[in-house]
Amino acid sequence: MGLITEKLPALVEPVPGGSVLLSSLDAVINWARSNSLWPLTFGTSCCAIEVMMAAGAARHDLARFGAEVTRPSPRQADLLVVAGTIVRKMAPRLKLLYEQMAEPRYVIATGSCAISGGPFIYNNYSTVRGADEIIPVDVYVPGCPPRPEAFFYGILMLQKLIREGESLRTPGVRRKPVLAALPAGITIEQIQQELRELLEPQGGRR
Amino acid sequence: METHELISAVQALEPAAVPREKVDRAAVVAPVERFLELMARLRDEPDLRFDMLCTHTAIDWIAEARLELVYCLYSTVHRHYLVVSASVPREAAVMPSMQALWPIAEWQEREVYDLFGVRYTGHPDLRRILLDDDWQGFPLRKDYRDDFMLEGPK
Amino acid sequence: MSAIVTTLEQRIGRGATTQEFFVNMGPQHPSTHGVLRLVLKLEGETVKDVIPVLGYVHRGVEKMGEHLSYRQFVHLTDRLDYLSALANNWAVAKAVEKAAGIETNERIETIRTLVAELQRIASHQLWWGVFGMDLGAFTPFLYGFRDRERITDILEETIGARLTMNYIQPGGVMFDLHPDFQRKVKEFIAYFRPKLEEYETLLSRNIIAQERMRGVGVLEAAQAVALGATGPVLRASGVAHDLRKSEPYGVYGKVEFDVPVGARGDCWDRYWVRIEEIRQSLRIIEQLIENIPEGKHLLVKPAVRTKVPEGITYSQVETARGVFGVLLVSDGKDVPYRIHVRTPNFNNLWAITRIAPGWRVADLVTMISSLDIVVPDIDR
Amino acid sequence: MGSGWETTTLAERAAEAMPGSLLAGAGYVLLAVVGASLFVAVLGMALIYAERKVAAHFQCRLGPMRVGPHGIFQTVADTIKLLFKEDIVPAQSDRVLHLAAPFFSMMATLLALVALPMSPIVQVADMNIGVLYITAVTGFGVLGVLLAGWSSNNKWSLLGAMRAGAQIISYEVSATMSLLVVVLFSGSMQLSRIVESQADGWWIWRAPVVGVVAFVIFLIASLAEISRTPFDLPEGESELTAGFHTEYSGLRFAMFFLAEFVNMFVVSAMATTLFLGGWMPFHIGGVESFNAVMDLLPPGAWFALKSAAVVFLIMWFRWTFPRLRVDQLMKLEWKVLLPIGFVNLFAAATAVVFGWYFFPF
Repeated sequence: MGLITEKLPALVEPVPGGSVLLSSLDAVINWARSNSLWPLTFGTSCCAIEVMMAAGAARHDLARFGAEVTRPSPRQADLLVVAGTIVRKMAPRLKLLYEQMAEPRYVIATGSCAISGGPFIYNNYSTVRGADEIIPVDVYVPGCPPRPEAFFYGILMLQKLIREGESLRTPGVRRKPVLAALPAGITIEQIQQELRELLEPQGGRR
Repeated sequence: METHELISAVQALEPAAVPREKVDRAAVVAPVERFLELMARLRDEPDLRFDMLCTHTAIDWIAEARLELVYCLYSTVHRHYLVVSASVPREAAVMPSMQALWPIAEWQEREVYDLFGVRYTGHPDLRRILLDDDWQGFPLRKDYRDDFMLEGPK
Repeated sequence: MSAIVTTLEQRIGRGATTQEFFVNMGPQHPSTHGVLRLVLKLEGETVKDVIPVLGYVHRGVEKMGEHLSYRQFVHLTDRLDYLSALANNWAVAKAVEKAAGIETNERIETIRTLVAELQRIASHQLWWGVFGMDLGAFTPFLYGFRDRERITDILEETIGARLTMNYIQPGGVMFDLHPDFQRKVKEFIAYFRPKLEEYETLLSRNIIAQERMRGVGVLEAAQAVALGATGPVLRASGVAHDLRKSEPYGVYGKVEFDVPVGARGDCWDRYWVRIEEIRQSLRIIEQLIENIPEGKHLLVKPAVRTKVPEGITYSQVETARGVFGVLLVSDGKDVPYRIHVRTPNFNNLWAITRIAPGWRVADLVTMISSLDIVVPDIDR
Repeated sequence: MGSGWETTTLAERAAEAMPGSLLAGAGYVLLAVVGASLFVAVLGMALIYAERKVAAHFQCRLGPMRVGPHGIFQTVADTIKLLFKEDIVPAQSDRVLHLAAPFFSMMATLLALVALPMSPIVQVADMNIGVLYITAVTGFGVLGVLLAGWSSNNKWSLLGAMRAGAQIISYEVSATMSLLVVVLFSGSMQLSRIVESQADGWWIWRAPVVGVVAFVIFLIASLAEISRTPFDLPEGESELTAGFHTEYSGLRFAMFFLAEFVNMFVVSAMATTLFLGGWMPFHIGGVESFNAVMDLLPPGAWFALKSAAVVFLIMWFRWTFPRLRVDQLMKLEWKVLLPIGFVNLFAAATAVVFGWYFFPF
């Protein structure tokens, strides 16, 4: 199917009405992708209990969003939920996992550790300060660990991102990452900038 | 057994052992030379029977340039504890392995080697356990520096 | 018999060779419960050797502890064994209280015991669900979580967190009990007792589950002790070592409960011991919930950075997985000179290297699950 | 019963209607292929949706709710997503086999569907060796699984594929053995004849006791053949990550997924056809008014209802039982099911010779 997604835009676009067709196709594909986010069975620490397990369990039921089909193989998963701390030993493996996933792939970083290193920033020789040091992240879900409801909000944000931000015309181009449960008016860039300023005076490497 | 009884029992086995002060339970400091023999006796002596090595770790007394190796023993038979410690120099930290006495020591010693750099003689498989194999330095030593590490706000 | 006649085995032996091969199980694998990596040496389906590779979530907690005050260190223990966060908190609190001579009162100890036991049940519920899932039955997972949510609700009302509690601190507990606590716990017990029977019907009495567990992965008592295994793993092997009984802390000395002990040390015994422990925990809670003594819930001002006199303190508690110990080395300041945590899973995990060889891959999964490991607790 | 129904099959009708020209023939074939693919796709999607909903309700959950009313378009979304997902072929894999393997699995399923008598008129090919044919083509599916496992160059895949091979070949024996019981009783291998022979009572109870035994054996053995819990060893998620299809993504993975679910339907349809009277309505001998009410439902609906009941049963198993171990699986087949199957077959032969039939209704 790669053929269709790659060649189609160039072929159809010049034809009269072609861009309408393309936009409709975009809408259908994005609808399908956003409603069928199959997560990879992957969790490193505490967040996995809340985000992968409790969220999928009876009370919260991730299945309502069609995202309960956790795939143990990265080849078949769409969504990599970085649930928990990433340490320096794990970092190459996380990258490998991400690379093993088939396009389109999405990443949600849940919890403080996966966003910035969380409680493990200072005096720590081992913890990577955020999953975005290693792989591109689409949605950040804050919390330590986030509640399942917060994770759902993150999933809904990701769905919104997919529906609005993707097109066959510009493959691979994504919307900017968002922080789920973000106070109004603050972007993730601002927060990252702030963090950078906090860390840099001490000669830290981000 | 009571604390003082335990200590005198250990001293009967190893006269050079001295009680370690300021520990909340029976504790002795033993010389490194005959450490393995002492530990073997502690495990097998019917009155003591320390059959479980609860935990093994090290303390980096950097001011005194020594590493204190702490062994916390427990007896499931008599239900008493004993903390045995020994000091090795920081720069040449070598210690006999307890792996033959308590199999779990194999991994606990690997951890202490990984984080403190203590070399255990007689250990079958001494390699890093928690960190990557190519890691430089021993992070739990007090003088460990790493340009990855950030110092916290005061 | 003439030399011309050969057996089939000899025939195959001449023509074909069997080859052992290595397989990586993890760091990302559905049944290693996190990022544990096991290198398996297999011959066909049979496991010849298991080499655990750790450290994929080693977060350097002990190093961080040297820079944090005692109160601050409590929150890091939540993140070790996050399924028994309260017991871990308690271990630190106990160590500091012992070392600094901080007194607590009856109410504090009762609250601690109650919440720790509630979380023990929650932890075993989660284990039960995941164990079912590892056996290939998905439904227990959902049932376990359904009931676990009730406990989480009760704890959340009082504590304000679902998982990482940071509740028990040196000199007390962070918040007083919620007014509804007693009522809700009683309701929960009434609700959960029949559900426990449901657990038994769904998994314990299932013939396939029994076949998968009985006789699989036998850990001898002597072996378990030598490996330093604790908790249900040790008790299933027939050693009745439970800190709650042998050196009572909290108010365990005042309540009646039994220590379930297994006979053979196989997966079934480990399973049964945990299910039985749920019953015992319910018993403990039932005895305590009626009369919670009056008093203050926190005897130390929250902002105080406790100074601990010079010396070494080792304190232990019994978590859902075994003995969690804190070795606290102080040089008289308000931060520890060195803090070492002895985690139950680190020792328990190594049992897998002793019990797995000779069994199949499927049994290996059962065994890992029956050890009930939590990886951040191993790696620290 | 029997005489009232028209016995012409769909294929015969089409053959009558089809003019001799080549073009029309090609058009007919194209139409049939598109129709069949659509049928399979819709069937598969419906089954996957049903599975997710059934699972959810067993587990005190709701299941898919957001995509369409009660999430009925959930599997549509999944399918479209999988269609447009990257198709990875690992660098170290055997490329040709890797690409081809899913088609083998899919083909086996499609071929089996051909022979199923879904109603007196809807049956694509009514061959006189129908039972044999279905046994043969369903066994063909294992080839796809083996190829997938082998070509992926992944040890987990290989383990899964080897498990699948051993399991499917073993259980084929028992499944066939239990089918033979029905063949003995009805005296035919033609599926439409077998259905018609059940006008007076379904074989599950009309064949004295042996019918029930054969049905149970068939159900167990077929579950193993299609790798459903408690026999889902080839893809045992907790053991082998994803088993033989670990390295598959996108469309090719979807084909395995679809084949698995349509296989479930094939097994249910076979159980229905052979043991539960196929499209025959439920009749009680002598109670004409009751029979008349039962006849109101068309035969196709009867077939669908009975198959759905068996499908539900299979799902029920899946969400209740743990998985067997590989040696227990073999023990169950060779030491339990096969001896019972043999004895049952002999008992059935005896019953046929002496004419012991049950007419309970």
